Amino acid sequence: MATSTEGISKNKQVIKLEGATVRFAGDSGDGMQLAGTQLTNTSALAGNDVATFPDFPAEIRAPRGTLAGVSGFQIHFASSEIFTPGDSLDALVAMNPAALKTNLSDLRAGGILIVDKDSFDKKGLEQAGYAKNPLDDGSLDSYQLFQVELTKNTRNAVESLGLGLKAADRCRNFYAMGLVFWLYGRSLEPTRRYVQTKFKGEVADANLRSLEAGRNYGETTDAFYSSFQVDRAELKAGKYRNIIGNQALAWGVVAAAKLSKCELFLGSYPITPASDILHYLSEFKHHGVKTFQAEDEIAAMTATIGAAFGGDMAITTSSGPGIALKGEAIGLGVMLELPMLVINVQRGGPSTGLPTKTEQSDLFQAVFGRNGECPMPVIAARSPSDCFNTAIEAWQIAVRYMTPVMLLSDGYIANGAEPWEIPTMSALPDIPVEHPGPRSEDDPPFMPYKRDERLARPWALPGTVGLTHRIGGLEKQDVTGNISYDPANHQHMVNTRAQKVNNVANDYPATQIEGADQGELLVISWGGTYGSCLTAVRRMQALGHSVSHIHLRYINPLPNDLHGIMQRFQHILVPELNMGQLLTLIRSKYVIDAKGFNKVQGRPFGVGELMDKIGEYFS
Amino acid sequence: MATSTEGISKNKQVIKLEGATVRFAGDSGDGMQLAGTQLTNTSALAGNDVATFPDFPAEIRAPRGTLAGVSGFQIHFASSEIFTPGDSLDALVAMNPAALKTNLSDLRAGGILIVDKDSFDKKGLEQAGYAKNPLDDGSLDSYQLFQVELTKNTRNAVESLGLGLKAADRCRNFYAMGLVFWLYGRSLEPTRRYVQTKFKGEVADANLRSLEAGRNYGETTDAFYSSFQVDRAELKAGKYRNIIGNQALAWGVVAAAKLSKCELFLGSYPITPASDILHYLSEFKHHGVKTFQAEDEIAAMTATIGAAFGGDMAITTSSGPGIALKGEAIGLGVMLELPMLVINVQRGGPSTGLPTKTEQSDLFQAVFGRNGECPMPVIAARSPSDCFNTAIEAWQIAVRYMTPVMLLSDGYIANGAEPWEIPTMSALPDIPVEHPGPRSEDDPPFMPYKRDERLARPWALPGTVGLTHRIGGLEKQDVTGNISYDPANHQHMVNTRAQKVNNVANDYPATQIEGADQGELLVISWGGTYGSCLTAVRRMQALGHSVSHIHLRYINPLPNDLHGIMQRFQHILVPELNMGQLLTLIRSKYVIDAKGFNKVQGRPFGVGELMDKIGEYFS
Amino acid sequence: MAIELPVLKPSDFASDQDVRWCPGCGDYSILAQMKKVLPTLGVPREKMVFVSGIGCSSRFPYYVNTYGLHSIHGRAPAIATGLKCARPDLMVWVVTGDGDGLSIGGNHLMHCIRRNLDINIVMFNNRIYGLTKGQYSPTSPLGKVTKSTPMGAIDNPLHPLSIAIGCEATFVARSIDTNIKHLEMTLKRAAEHRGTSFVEVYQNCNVFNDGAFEYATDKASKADTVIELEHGKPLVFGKNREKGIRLHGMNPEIVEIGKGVNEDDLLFHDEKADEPSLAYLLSRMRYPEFPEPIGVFRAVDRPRYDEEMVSQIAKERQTRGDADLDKLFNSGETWTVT
Amino acid sequence: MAIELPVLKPSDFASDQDVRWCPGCGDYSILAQMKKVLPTLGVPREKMVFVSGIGCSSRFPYYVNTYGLHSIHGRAPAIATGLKCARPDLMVWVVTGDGDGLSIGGNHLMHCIRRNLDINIVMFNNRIYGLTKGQYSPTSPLGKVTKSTPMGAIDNPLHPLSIAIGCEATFVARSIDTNIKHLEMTLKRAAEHRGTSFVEVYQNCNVFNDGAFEYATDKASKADTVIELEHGKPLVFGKNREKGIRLHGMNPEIVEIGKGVNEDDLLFHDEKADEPSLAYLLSRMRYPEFPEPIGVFRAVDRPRYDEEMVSQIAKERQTRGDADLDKLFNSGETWTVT
Ligand SMILES: Cc1ncc(C[n+]2csc(CCOP(=O)(O)OP(=O)(O)O)c2C)c(N)n1
Ligand SMILES: Cc1ncc(C[n+]2csc(CCOP(=O)(O)OP(=O)(O)O)c2C)c(N)n1
Ligand code: SF4
Ligand code: SF4
Ligand SMILES: [Mg+2]
Ligand SMILES: [Mg+2]
Repeated sequence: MATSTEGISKNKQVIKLEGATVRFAGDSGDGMQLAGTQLTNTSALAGNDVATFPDFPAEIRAPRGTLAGVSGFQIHFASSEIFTPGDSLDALVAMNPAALKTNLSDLRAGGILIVDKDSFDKKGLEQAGYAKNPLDDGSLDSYQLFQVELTKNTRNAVESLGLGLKAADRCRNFYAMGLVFWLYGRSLEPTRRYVQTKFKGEVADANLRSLEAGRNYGETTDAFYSSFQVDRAELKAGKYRNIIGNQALAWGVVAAAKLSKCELFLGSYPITPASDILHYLSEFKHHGVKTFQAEDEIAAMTATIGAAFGGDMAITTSSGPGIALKGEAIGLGVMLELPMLVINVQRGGPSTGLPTKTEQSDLFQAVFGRNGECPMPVIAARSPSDCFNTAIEAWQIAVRYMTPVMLLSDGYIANGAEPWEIPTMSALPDIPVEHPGPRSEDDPPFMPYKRDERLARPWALPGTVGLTHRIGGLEKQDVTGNISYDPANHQHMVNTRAQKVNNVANDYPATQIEGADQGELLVISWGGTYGSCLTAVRRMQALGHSVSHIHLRYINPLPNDLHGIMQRFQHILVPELNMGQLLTLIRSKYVIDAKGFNKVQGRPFGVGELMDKIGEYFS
Repeated sequence: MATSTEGISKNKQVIKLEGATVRFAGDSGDGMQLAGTQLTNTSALAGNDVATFPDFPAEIRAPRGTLAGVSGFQIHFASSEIFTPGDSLDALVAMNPAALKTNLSDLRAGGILIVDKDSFDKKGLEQAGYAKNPLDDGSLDSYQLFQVELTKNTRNAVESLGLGLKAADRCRNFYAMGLVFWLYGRSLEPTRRYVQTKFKGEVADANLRSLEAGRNYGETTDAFYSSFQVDRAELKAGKYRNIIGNQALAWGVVAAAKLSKCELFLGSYPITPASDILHYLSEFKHHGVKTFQAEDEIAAMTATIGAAFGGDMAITTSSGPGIALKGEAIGLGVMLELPMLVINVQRGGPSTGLPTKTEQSDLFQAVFGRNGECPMPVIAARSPSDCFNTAIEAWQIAVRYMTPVMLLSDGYIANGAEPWEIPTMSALPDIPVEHPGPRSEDDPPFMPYKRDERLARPWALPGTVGLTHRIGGLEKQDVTGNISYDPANHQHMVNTRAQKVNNVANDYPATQIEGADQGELLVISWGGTYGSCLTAVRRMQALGHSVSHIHLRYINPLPNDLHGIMQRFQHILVPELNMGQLLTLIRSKYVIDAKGFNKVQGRPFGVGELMDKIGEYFS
Repeated sequence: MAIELPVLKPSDFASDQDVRWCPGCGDYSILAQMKKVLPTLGVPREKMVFVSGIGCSSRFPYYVNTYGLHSIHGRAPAIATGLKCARPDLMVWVVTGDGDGLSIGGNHLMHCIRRNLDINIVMFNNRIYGLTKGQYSPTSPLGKVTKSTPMGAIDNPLHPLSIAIGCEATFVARSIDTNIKHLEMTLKRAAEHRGTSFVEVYQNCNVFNDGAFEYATDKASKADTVIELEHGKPLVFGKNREKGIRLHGMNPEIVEIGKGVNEDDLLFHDEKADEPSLAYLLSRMRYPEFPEPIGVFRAVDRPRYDEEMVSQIAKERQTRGDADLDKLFNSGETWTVT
Repeated sequence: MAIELPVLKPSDFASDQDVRWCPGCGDYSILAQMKKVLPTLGVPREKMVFVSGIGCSSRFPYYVNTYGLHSIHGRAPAIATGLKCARPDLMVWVVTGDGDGLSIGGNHLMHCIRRNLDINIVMFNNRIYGLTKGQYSPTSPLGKVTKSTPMGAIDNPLHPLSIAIGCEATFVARSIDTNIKHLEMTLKRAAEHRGTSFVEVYQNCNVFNDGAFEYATDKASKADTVIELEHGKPLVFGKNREKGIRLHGMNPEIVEIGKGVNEDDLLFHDEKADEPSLAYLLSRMRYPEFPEPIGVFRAVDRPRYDEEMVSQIAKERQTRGDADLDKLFNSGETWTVT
């Protein structure tokens, strides 16, 4: 990492930090996602642990400069292991008044606030709904405010290239990056490489010049009297890269297909925030991946069922409203007992709700959202990189138990990024898949619903001689799979399907307890709240409190050892980004008075608010 | 009831009974439903309390004489108040070998078994899968077997009318009715009236002759040495009629529309066992009822939303798979906060399942089956006649709280019949509905999400001057209803929607406890298991056991007094025709170790099996 | 009978919500023309309802100061059906996109059209999914490279007007976002039609599918690539109206007028033809082989579901008399317990 | 290459399940003709899959000794799409009803047809919902009295072939349950077509809609009410082939052959026409105004979605080379912690 200190000021004071949380905020057209991604990669390459949280405006592109159009990207980098993109900001870059207005409340007192002074003109202020200019009225006194003539400086930097003003202004994000890179002693090199591969000609030049101009501004002006340094983190040895949640999910399913020697079929209909999985997989034709953009979610789901019947690793991806539409067909999948994955990247609900915001409120729908007694395994990813393993594990369950599996992610995981220790395919365990072979007339007739010791039925593929059989959504006779209206058989089949799903828990590894395995308080998290819960519990442990943490990857069935663990604690707290859905499962199954800590505000938990909540048990 | 003793034998011994359970069983083409209905009406007219249970074959019409084609109709009539169609049969009429085979196990030892001897020929036996003729092999020795040449006798009875054999054989059910009517001392008069209004010419004659021939056969042949008499029941004074569940539901919604001065709109797509509601309502054009047979369930649901926006009493009817399809749109209904009813006549699941059988397994779907935090009131009818009141009450809730309401019925209730005390429209309380009036430019602007004390928003109708407003499925700003992505607002709206639904419980009457209000065991039922649970508990009380019963009409929210009641009992038992769905709600909400008694066999609970289960607590 | 209506201006139809489409989006023009048409219809503002699904186009209702319902993806025609049955007195508009209307909502569209309720459906066809940021749609051409088709689309595109005609449409028209006079006229004709009007509007999504209709909007080329249909008139086009369409058996062909061909030899448009075969044939004429027709393809009078529903109810009320529930409850066999 | 196939008989395609349609149902005949056709296709039994939705017709797969999937209402075309993408080597049949295919499943049908996967769709049109015991369907005529329309249906019926043609179908045909030779031939042609074949079969539901097609099956009348399409041949019908169809502008008209009209003046059928306008026009000919055409309306060769999918994958494999996941994982910026 020869370049890792390049750009660190030689003239000014350098302050060492444990970590920092920085947010770029500006108009959707201002390239804030790009700026954030570059800082993320650069920090990761510098050896920090990183975690990010992009925050898009609602789906529609609002007029420039309005509050509705603000886009943000938050990054947390540190010299120790971290699990969240940070609660409050150490530094905020606001490219216009609207960005200032919508983001300021997250900046900690005394934090660094960099604004583009040029954008605080009459129109900009009006659009943001500022009656007075906040740069002048003293309302920002509790922050370290840096008013940079960012637009003017950028224009100056690229002037000689003869670009139009519009094109020049499109480099403002690089200027801002340069400045922030200087501030945190970051190398420009990775971004330079990026610019050279992604842009051409004078646009590339302009971006590079702006980047350097921003860096130089920090270095030379008097405004900034110090910069910061965040040392490399002590991470597990290995080769790393950054990975985004949806990307990890896409890569995970491709890997699972290879490990199981299946072809991958994706039936999907675009929906925020799941669409990117479709986009990634559409690029993987050379991996033999078949992507089918269906006419709607019902077609996506039923095409998935068709592909599963044909023998593919068939998956479907969607978000809450789309999963609602798939409910009837998922029931068919359960009845057919074919392996497939249903991936729900959750977003804010109900109905269309808050499409670009995160929430964990589709757990009920995952577990209960179908007609009849219709159980299926449900598994949830906990972080962007974890999506990779979760995808593989979900497919393992699906083929081992011949069942659709619901995999839950959420908008926060889907768009967030973090370092990922790059695995080697050959080191990943194979996923064994068996298909019954051909039969002759002399063999006993094929029984499509004859089960193995796990209660899984055979996955017989069309095309196999001697296995012709017919399946469907009507209740089936045990063993033969023929239609049956027999009362006792129905009871037996309902029990069997339930037992089969319950058997999945027999394969789980022991639940890991973070902290003592008994004590005052047990915090139980699931899905994307893993990082903040873990961090909060560790901090409270550091403060000497008797609190432990477990994270549930498996929502249905719940782990066999869960009850025992819970019984060793006085209190159980289940924080969720919903109004208490996992909580309901736990309370009903174990008749245990667990309590919820619930929030539905389109954002992840802050570590601070969790610590406050945990603190209540110790006050 | 001058005719009520007509037909009672003068020559033979008459045995008095408390009640009897009789089942007609035959091929779907044999007219068993008609026979059952006639016996029901006649018994009701004779002053008995009655309850019925028709049991159709699966949707498809199977070849004549096969097991799959057997259709049955069970009726229980008694001289005391009854709540179920009876567990085991006192008498079974089997029109062919297939009917015998599929129904015999329900006949109690010593019970009366009437068979059409003529149908036990080689073909008939083969189709039913009998290797030997059960009439000859002694396998029926434990029953009172009456082998009647029913086909031959019927043909003889109508011979002089010159009908073809086919037409003659179509009268066999009337012959069987005549015989059964004689057996239980029933008047032929109501059936005669029925024949005269429904049939014409020689068909009417043939039916009447067969009916009488059957009666005469019982009266004159030696085979039957006694007949039975079931006296009038002590029912509440009033005017009664028989009513079928789906019919009561249809009438109930028409009444609710009148009581609320709304026009009724039904958006529906046919599905067993809900279709009949559509059929009934389609006949009610003179009541101003608009029925829309949509292209699918999603269109049915969304058309319902459109009609609700327009100001109609808008309802939709379906069964499990159809309700699954409606999930996304129901979520929109919740977000729009418009009143409407979603009626689910439950059937056996999952997937297509057992379409003609009954089950209570859509409770989870009703309460949890949507994306996001999406609460709605859920109310369940308990018996055929109760559907009438439940429909009215559901609509009261919907308009009082401006919310979609889910009404649960099931296949057992839908097709069953029982006496109904005929209400007078003028005696039913009005359902007040208010729509905000026109506004002028000078009035303050209309706020579509400003709430009243119950948290209901105004139901503003298009066409009203000054109220133009726009609503949708995105999260809405409090009060104004504009789109809002504000975190705190989302939390507030989620809380508010939840609180609003919880407020519904404030209107509930106190939960009625059948038996002591404290004790050993509390049995909690909901929906169609009301009758068998009540009966079983009463019998166990009569045996001196400390058991009480409550029936939950309101599934969401649960009644406020439920917790208090449960706490006064040692044990809680929740029998359900599912694997423990209400049980899950109760256990999670109250952290109380209630136990389930669960069955999914396409049929209602027998009183006997419930008594056995209850007995376990006292042994 | 003559209700005095206040005279309204287009601006009276602007709602108080900020319009949030991308600058340069074709949707702005459609909104503007709609606001011009609405005041001319003689229908009070509060009697109008705009219903939409989900998509950029489906934000439309927020921007019109009438009643509005921004519903869920693809379901607007079904919602409109329920609304129109409940309230035949309202003027109901449906705004949809090529994805909303033809992908997830194809079935509702089809059934709404065949039922011929008196509803006006306007489909903004930008041949892309705008709101979800650029996946191909059912109207995207073969080979179209998008986020979900990096090697090009392999689904044959659907032609909205062919489908509408395939399912018994009584009013079918096409216009173009930037052809503002024509668009205004077309929307007005749609509004005036009694029955379901289906209007396809070519709409530029300058962010995800810029220039999809450039051939039809470009000043230099549009005289050759677009042909305006007029009832009873021959099909003539070209800068100097020097070209025409002639029928050769069942196939249209381009001819030059003058060279032995005069206008009488051309295909004459008949929007009122009993059978829709001509309209169907016109819907098949596509760039670059043919100029693409705009205007009203078909406008015929057929029974309307909503009116038929009203009339069945009226008739039944007349024949079966008073709807007395007490009578109903007491009908058939009853008995009294004393 | 030449695999020796055992010679199969129709009875080899009978499954072990009892056939459970009503006695006299038209479905029996369709099943019988299908069992005749299947052994002639040169496809091994285990390579065939029948997919259906829900309805009487949709029970079909149970009765054929191939692979089968009796799915949920309306979704068979989408299931078949997934199956065919996964397994282009299989011969996939879809059996559907007028309700299953055109009501709840209309959208999937439409999109399956436009994608032109190599799938054969057979729609049993009995103009009623059979399985749910007699509600009207999208093909029931106006005024039809059923359980859900006691005063008669008020929805304009859909015409399955017009819709299929409206959404870019490459193979469209019609036959009749009782016309067994014709039905057999039609099913065979459908099986042989590469691309989505859509076949409408008039099917009598003798329980809930008996006689719906009597005009077309009655020995006395059928020569006048049905016209058999043959590629390249003029449209002739009548007991003595004495009548024909001529085109008058865009309108078909019935003419008597001989009286100044000879066969050359008639409309000649062209199932291979590039544009489907003729097929559309033929789909509009309806009893009683016209004899109703049966046979193949359209059969053209167009790219197939399943094949295109395979070829994009092959091409991408060739250009982008080995699909090495390790290489992918290690692409872009990486760093090593030691
Ligand atoms: C049930 C459901 N599925 C998917 C989506 C995501 N979605 C929203 S709009 C849209 C497509 C929009 O395309 P189009 O109708 O052409 O509208 P445009 O944005 O192009 O105007 C999609 C896929 C959704 N909101 N709901
Ligand atoms: C989701 C869903 N909705 C409704 C039904 C009920 N249903 C089953 S078949 C059918 C219609 C059958 O009509 P058609 O497709 O014409 O088949 P036919 O029985 O006439 O052959 C309906 C409405 C269902 N099974 N599933
Ligand atoms: S994405 Fe396209 S369609 Fe949507 S608002 Fe922007 S330009 Fe218009
Ligand atoms: S109901 Fe009609 S379509 Fe169904 S099996 Fe019987 S005759 Fe055939
Ligand atoms: Mg679009
Ligand atoms: Mg049908």
